[in-house]
Amino acid sequence: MRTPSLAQTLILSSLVLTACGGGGESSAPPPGGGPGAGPGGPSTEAPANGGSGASSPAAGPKAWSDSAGTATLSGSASLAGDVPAPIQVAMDSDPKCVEMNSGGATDGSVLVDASGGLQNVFVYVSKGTDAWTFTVPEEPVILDQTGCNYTPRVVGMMTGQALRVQNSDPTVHNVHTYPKKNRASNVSQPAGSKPLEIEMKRSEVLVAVKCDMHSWMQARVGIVDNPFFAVTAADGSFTLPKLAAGEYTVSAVHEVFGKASKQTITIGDGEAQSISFEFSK
Amino acid sequence: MSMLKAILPSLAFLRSRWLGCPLALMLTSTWALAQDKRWGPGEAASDYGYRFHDLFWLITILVSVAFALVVLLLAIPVLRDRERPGHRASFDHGKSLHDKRLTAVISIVTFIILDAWVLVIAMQDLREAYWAIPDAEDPQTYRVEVLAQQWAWNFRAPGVDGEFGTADDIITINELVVPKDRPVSFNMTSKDVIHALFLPEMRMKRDVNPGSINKTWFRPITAGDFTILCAELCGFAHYQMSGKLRVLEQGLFNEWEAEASKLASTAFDADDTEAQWAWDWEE
Amino acid sequence: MTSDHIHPEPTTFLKKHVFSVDHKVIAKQFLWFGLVWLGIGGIMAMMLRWQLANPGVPVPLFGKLLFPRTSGVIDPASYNTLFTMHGTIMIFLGLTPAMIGALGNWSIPLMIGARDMIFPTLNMLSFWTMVMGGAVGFYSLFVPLGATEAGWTGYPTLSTTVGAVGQGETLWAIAVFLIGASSIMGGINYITTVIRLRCPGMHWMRLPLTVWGLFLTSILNVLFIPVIGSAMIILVLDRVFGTTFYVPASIMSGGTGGDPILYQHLFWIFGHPEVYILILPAWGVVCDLLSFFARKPAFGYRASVGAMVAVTVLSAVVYGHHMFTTGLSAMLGESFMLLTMIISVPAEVLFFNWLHTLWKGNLRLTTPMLFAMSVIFVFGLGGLTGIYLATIGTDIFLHDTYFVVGHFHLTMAASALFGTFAAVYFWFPKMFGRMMSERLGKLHFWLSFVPLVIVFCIMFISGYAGMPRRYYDHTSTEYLRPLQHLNVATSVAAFLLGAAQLIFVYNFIKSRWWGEPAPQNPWEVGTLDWTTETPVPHYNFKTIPVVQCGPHEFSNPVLGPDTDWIYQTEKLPG
Amino acid sequence: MRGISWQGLAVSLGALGLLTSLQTSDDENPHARAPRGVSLVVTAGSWLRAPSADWFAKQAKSEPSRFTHDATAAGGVGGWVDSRGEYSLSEVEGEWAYWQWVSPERLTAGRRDFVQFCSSCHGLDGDGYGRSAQHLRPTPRSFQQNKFKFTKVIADLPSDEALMTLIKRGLAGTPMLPWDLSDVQLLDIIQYIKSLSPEESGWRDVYSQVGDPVEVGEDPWADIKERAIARGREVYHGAASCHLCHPGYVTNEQLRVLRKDPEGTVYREDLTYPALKDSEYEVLGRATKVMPPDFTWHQLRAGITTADLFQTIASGIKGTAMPQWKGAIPDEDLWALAHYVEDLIVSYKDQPAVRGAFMKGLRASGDN
Repeated sequence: MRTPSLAQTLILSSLVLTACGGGGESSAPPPGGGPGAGPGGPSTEAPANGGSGASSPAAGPKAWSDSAGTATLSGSASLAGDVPAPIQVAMDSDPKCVEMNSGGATDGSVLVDASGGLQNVFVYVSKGTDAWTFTVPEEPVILDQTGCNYTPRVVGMMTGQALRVQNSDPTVHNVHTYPKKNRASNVSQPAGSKPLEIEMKRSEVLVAVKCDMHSWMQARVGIVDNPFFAVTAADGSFTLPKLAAGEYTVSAVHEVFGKASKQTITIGDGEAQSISFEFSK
Repeated sequence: MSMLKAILPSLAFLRSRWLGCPLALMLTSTWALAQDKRWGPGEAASDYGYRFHDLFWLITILVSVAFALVVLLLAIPVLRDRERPGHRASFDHGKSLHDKRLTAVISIVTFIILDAWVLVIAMQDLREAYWAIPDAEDPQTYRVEVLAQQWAWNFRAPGVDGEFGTADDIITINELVVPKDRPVSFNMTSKDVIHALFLPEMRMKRDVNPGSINKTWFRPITAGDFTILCAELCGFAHYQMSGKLRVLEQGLFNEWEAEASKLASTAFDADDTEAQWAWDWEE
Repeated sequence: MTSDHIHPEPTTFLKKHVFSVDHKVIAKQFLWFGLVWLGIGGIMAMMLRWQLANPGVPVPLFGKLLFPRTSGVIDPASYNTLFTMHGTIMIFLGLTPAMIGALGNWSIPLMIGARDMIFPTLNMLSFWTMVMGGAVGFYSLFVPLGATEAGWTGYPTLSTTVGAVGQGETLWAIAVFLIGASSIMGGINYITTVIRLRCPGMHWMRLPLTVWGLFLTSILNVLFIPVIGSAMIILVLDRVFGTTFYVPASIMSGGTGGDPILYQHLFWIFGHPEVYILILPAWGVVCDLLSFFARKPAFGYRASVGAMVAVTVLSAVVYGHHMFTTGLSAMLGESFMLLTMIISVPAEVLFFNWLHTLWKGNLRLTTPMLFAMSVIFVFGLGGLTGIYLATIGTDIFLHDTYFVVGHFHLTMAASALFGTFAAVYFWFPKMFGRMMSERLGKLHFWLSFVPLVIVFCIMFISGYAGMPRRYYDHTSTEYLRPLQHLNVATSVAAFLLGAAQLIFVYNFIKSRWWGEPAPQNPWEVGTLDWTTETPVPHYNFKTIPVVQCGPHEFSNPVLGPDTDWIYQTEKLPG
Repeated sequence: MRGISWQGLAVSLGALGLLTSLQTSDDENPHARAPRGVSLVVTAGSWLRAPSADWFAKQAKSEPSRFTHDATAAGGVGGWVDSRGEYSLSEVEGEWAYWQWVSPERLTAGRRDFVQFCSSCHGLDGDGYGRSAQHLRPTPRSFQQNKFKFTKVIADLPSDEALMTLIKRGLAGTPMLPWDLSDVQLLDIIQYIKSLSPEESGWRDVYSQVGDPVEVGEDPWADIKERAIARGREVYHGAASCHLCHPGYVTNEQLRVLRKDPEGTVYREDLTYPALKDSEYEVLGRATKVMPPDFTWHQLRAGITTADLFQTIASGIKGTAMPQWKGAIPDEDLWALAHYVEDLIVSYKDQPAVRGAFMKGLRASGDN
């Protein structure tokens, strides 16, 4: 280490001098110093609701009460064509996962039963609920990571509801959401961590949740503005109980096959109807 | 008035620190920055680098002699033939045959000594070294594709399979690793503006033009870390377009290449066609 | 054409001093214009040197005024603008008007015994076109999205919208085009005037060499400025109308494309002769002044003329040496190397003649003489270092380093500038009717000459050490950091050089209005310009003179012991 | 003769005026760009039209959510959301959203500087695909995507200061250089960049949060570096399992010990190499992949001091597989990881011989 020369001392001092001389770079406060946005500024707008059309009619929506829901819509989703063979998943990157799936693991994205019923289709009412406002359930929707897989693979929740992701595995995961309209997040969750709460403030159907450490791990979350959604069971069936009488557009989405064609139904009080969605490869 | 206000701070500077400050600043700040001063380009690290050195100093000697003569011939009249009472210039239009011959002879002799000599050596250098671009087919030749951009050097080497446009191509930015004692051959082009690949320690420089492929080469003979600079104005961050050239001993290089190739194929995304930019090497 | 039809002298201020068609007024206009721009370009150079010596330190005194957004620091874009405009201004707006515009307009009609230029209106138009070019160039500094920053060479694709989105670059091209148009107008005028308006007896071999230099320069101007004009037009087309002459297909996502190298060819076909455009008048002046102040005939007049003609011819075929690293084919490269070397032969002839002119002379070391002799020194230094750059073997390393900067500043900038100074000091008494201070003139000379040589010689060292030019900050690269001391030394010398010019400014302005009144022929020189009264009357010569002898009949024994010179209008005794 | 010359003068002046007027028209949106593949003819015109304050005023009227209109402000027209602005305005869902008024002059200046300095890579409209961005991996940031890798903040968006620090430091090993621009210029550019956010995203999303860089605080291992490195190695291969994506710098044998796995456990193939990962960063609508760095080989982008590494690990790298670790594991373990990674870099990076021997040692041992 040399001792600082006179020259270096001079530089230092000159730098300080110049630094002092170079002030005044901060942005000027707005004239008047007060709030800057006026009418028409986005601040005064209500947070916009994307997608499924929640804009209010002139009459104004009324609060939903469960007693109004007397109709039931049920149905099924199916996949046309052959039943695809299950794809084996190699989990060798993490021996803990191998251990938990000693029987071998298959990719869970396409699950079709013998009769063609397609599991894990997210079915929801995409139009027709404008007349009501719904209270967001306070209890969160649970997405568990167990056996190096998400359980359930597809979940639905209401806009503003919390998604609680928990790690029941003895290994580390990271919870990486891939929303388009909401805030993305990617947080790691080592074994034994406390659950994560993820919020989605805008409706968005099928947000992917992935674990980058275990590339096969995927889940989907459907976020809608109303409580009328369901995920098809192993045989492809679903039920939307407690619908009020009215006309609805019902949509169905699958993580691999995308959207099935929408269906519009008219249902009366106490009625039970059935519709079916067909997906193709 | 506003003009005056704008000027006033500058004037305050003048009052407070007067002349001493800028001068002191100028003299000191950067002297100290340059801790180890350099007066030349340093040792040449390529096999043809010595040619620059030899030719440069040959020209320097010739030019120094010539210039010394000019100064001498300028100084003698100034000292000897100044105007003074009773002194008169000699009357000479230089029209005589003798003068004409003298002019011709001196010019031609100067040309031969100063220029022709250098010219002959330079042509030799060009043919033997600078423009003797090695055969790309030769397995000894280490080939590198250069894709210059504002403001970075993208390098692509073929990797262990020796073929461009494959998964194991070694792609680096601002960093080039080459083997010692093997000719390194460049095919270069640019994405946007003209750049020039300048390897000062290798005494190598060649423009990198958009729209056409330029070739050049060198053979490193010293292992170590060297400099890559841009020598053609390429925009306002031109001065920052530098990189590192690393020359490795042959054995170490082979290891490095294998590892780099393996890492490259790990990082290769076959679907991402936009990321692939290799081209055919034409002779 | 030597008609005696003379318009009456204009009386209004506008006609007399602004839109005058009198070559003398236009010469003065060009001189003031050129000197102001030389000043602006010089200040830009000082700022460049400041930044290089103190990267990132605010420019003192006026920095905050010029660069308010960076509180006085020159940012990289401004730095590029500065060196681009420094080059453009010094060449096109400083030396061209001061050397060719002012000197040519002043000396050609007076030295050949004419009453005015042959196309006086064209002459005026030439000046005002240049003013317009200057105005456009100056305006380009203030346009949105930035002034030009592609270097004075303006290589595409950096100068197309690919590299420079701002309007500054377009305006720069237009400015260069306008200045070029001005030079062509001047050139046509000079050529025709020299051919048609020589007074009786002034045959070609009796022309002062200054006129020869200006004549040959004008030929180059007329031949090669159109080339850069077209290059600029194409550039503007590419920039504004979306053509792709200079933009290769590969960088514009399809379509048919052009080639940026095309521009380099066009530019240097002009660019290399431009060097000689600037230097030929200086050579002419040096040839004459050496003879005038050595009181000795210019040695080898015919050889000098021949050499200048040879340079004029050869200058057109050596331009390739600017493109050795561009990717020229080996055959072209070697040819250009050879041709470039050959152009040194006429230069050697000139050197030989100059030195021989001084030999056994009777030297009057006046300020113009000192500047003329310094041209031999700086051009010698610059010309000889040209060998390094003409030789591809060394050029590969030295290309685009400070070596080149030092070289071309010595050859075309310093030589032409010192030639201009020599001319200004020499003709000032005739031009303004007053003498310039010799004492200040000599001070100015020594304080310019020594720092100038130091500045550019250090650049040779920097270049040899591998310092690339047009770098905003050499300390940002490890390899170049140890060269910073050279930058500092260069800058110190450059500031001295800059400061020395204040002496000239003071001397010029003081002498212009308060100087000692000049006699008709203070230098005792025989060319026609000194035969008229001081100040030169309207239409120069009451009667067209008749030339009886050459311009350099100094110390001719037939003149007798009492005098060593004779007017060109006089007949040599015996 | 004189008359003709005057006419010539007039014509040239007129032509000059025409040329300049062609360039200074502000009527059209300077962001308008022809679709890729169309020749330069269409694009050149719009490139040259620089926006003025007037242009922004017009934009503010047509795109009210991008630029707020404030009649009380002197300029009449101003900026957009910046949640860190000092001038608070509205309360949305219990969270304060802030608005900062930015004058059109600053926006104009910012845009000029953006076009001049940034657009060659980031594109004229900030889509991250300028001319020089072709074939470039990793891709330059798209300001329409509003994800930033190395700003070292936990929240969605970096503060002005964080962005400024990043731009000034540059990203090592990429064409993102350390820019020598003044604070004023950088702040103006940053304000302009914010305005490039699509509606309801990035800075124009009321739900977005702007955070400061992760606080560095005190290094708990400052005096016991050796222990920090040992602990870091444990965490790296154990609790954090960094080796799932980054290379493991141990043999299988050592890994078993570190992870307390039973004898015979098999780990991923190529344990000593990184594994390619998906990212959210798109080029021309297609997501690219990102390679987690091998610390002994690749150049790290955002600094290699312990503090830098701590910040990067804690905040994660947005848009990539690297998650946020802050909160997931204790801070002292984060510090230990930083020390360990720093040690890897110092010991092996840029030393091919040493690194080669080290890696060979790992791979040669037994059952790898």
